[in-house]
Amino acid sequence: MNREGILYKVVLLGVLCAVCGILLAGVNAITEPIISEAAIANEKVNLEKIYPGATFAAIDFEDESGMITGAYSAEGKGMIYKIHAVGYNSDGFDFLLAFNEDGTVGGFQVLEENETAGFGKRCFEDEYVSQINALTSSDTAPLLSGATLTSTGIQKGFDAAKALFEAR
Amino acid sequence: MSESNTKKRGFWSEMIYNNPVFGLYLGICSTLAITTTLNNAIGMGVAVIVVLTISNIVISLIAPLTPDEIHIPVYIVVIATLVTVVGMIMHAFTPELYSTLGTFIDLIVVNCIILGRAEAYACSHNVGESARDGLMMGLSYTFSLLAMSLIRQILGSGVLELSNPMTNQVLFSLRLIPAGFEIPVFTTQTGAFLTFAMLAAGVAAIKNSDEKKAAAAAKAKADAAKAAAKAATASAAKAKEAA
Amino acid sequence: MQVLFAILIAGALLGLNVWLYIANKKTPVPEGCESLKPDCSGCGITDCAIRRKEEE
Amino acid sequence: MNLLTLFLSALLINNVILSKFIGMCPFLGVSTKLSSAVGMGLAVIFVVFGASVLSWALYYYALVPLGLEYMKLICFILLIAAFVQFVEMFIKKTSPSLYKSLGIYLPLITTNCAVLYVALDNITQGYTLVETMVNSIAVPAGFMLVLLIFATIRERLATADVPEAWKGNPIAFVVAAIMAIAFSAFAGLV
Repeated sequence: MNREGILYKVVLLGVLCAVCGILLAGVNAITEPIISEAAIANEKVNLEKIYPGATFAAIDFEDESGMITGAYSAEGKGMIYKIHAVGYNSDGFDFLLAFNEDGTVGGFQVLEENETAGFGKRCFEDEYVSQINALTSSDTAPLLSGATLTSTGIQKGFDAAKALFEAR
Repeated sequence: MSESNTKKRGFWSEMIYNNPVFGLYLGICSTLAITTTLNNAIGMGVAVIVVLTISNIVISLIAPLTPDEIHIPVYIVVIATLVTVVGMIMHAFTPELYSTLGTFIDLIVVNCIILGRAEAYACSHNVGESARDGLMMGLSYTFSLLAMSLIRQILGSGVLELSNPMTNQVLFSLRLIPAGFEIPVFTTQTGAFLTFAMLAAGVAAIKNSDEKKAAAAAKAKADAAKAAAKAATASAAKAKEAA
Repeated sequence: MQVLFAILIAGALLGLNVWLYIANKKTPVPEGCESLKPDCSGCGITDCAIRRKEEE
Repeated sequence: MNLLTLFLSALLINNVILSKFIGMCPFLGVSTKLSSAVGMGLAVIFVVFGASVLSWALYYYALVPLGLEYMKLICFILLIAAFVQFVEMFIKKTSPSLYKSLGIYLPLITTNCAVLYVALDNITQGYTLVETMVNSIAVPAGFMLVLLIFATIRERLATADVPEAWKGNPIAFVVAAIMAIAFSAFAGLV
C-alpha cells in the first residue's frame, strides 16, 4: 500500500484508535469494580450500622443544595445519604440519613461533630434522634429549641436528602 | 551525548551525566511536587519506568510504519493510553498512593522526558536498544526522586518511613532526628526548591570538575606528545649528526 | 457498544489533530518570521526539541 | 464558591509554579528575558483558556453521557495538541505581527504541563462552566505573574557573582525558593 496515500494513514490511525480504545475499555472493566468497592470501603462500617448485612453501592447524584456528599443504595432496603451541614461550629458536622423503600426514615447516624455539649449536641441524643426516626420523606425535620443552629442544619440536610430521594 | 561516550561511562556516572532531572532539567514538575515521602517517590518512579519502557518499545515498533507527518499525534495517543492504564491500575490496587500522587500520574503524559525520548531515541533505534534506553532513563529519574525524597523526608519529618502501598502497612520506620529538631521547611514548597537547587549544583560541580580534569588530561597528553615529538626529532638529529 | 463510541471519539480527535497538524505545516510562515529564534542560551533544558533544532 | 475567591486563590495562594510546581520547564526556559516572558505568558493564558473550556464541554457533553470518563486523558491531550496547532495556523494567517511575538512559544505549549493540569483540575474540582472560565484565566495569569517577576530578578542575577556550580538553573531554584516563601504570605488573604 502507498505509504504517503491518505488511505494508509486513515487505516493506520483507525487501527491505533481501535487498539487503544479496546485496551482501555478492557482495563477499565477490570479495575472499575475494585475502585468503586474501595470507595465504599471507608463508609461501609457506618452504612452497616443502619442496614446491617445489606449490599451497598455508591450512586451518582445531582445535588443542588451542595450539602449531600455521598449517596448509597442498600439493595432492597433503601437509600442512605451522607450529609454535611453547618451548625454552631463553623467546621460543620457530617451525618447519615437513610430512607426505607417505603419512604419512612430508615436511620439517622451522626459521623463527625464538634457541637457544644448541652446545646447542639442534644441533636444527636436519643430524644431528637427518635423524633427524626419517626418521620417520612414528606415531612420536615423538627427544630430543637436551645440547639437551633444545629437542628436547622439537620433540617436543611433532611430537605436536601428528601429531594434526592423523591427525585430518584 | 554520543553513543560511545555513554558506553564508556559506568552505570553511576551515566546516572549523573545523563540524569534527566538534575542534568537535563526534564520532568521537574513532578520531581518537586511529589518527593515529600519515600513512598511517593517509589510509586511515581515505578509508574514512570513502566510507561517509559513500554512506550519506547511500542514506539520503536510502530515508528517504521508511521509516516513522518503523523508521528507526533500517534506518539501522544500511545503514551496517553499507557498512562491511563497505569493510572487505573494504581487507582484500583494502591488507592492511597494514587490519591496522594493525584494529577501527577496523569501529567506523566506531558512529562517532557517521555515525549523527548520518544522523538529523540525510540523512533530511530531497534526494540532492544529502545527498551534499554527507556529503562535507563526511568531508573535515573527514580534515582533522582529517591535522592530528593530521602533528603526532604529525613530533614523535614526526622523519620525515615516506608509502607506497603497495597495495604498501608508500615514496613519500617526509623527516627533519625529526635522530635523537635526537625526542619519542617523541607516538607514545604520552599524546601523542595532548595533541595533541588543543592542537588543540581552538586551535579553541576561534578560535571565541572570532570571537565576540568578531562581538559587537564588532554593538555598533559598533548604536552607529552609534543615533548615526545621534540625528543624524537632531537634524537633523529643526533643520529644524523653521528652518521 | 461503549467501546465503539470510545474508538469513534478517539478517532475523531486524532483525525482532527492530524488534519490540523498537516494544515498548519502547509500554511506558510508570514513574511519576516522565517528565522524566529528563541533565546536558548539562558535555558538549562539541554534536551529540548527546539534547542536541538537550533543547534543543527 | 465565590468567583473572586476562586480567582485570587488560583492566582496567588495556589500559584501554579510556586505552590503546585506545574509549568517549571518553560519557567526555567524563557524566564531569562522580560520580553520572552511576556510572550510566553500571553500565549499560555490564551491556550489554557481555550483548551480548558473545550475540554470541559467535551467531558460533560460527550464523555459523561456515554460513560467514557476513562478516556478523558487521551481526549484532553489530543484536544490541546489540536487547539495549539489551530491557534498557530490562525495566527499565521491573520496576524504576522502577533506571530512574530508568540509564534516561537506556541509549539512549546503542547508539552506545558500547565495546560493539561488546568483542564484536568477543572474536572476533578467539579467546577461549573463559569468557574472553569475563571479558573482557566486565573491559573495561567498566576503563571505569567511569577514568570515576569522571575525574569526581572534573573536579569539582575546575570551580573551577580555566583559560584561556578550554582550558575544558571541552581541559583534560579534558590530564587524560586525565596519567592515561594514570599507567596506563602498570601495564604491568609482569603
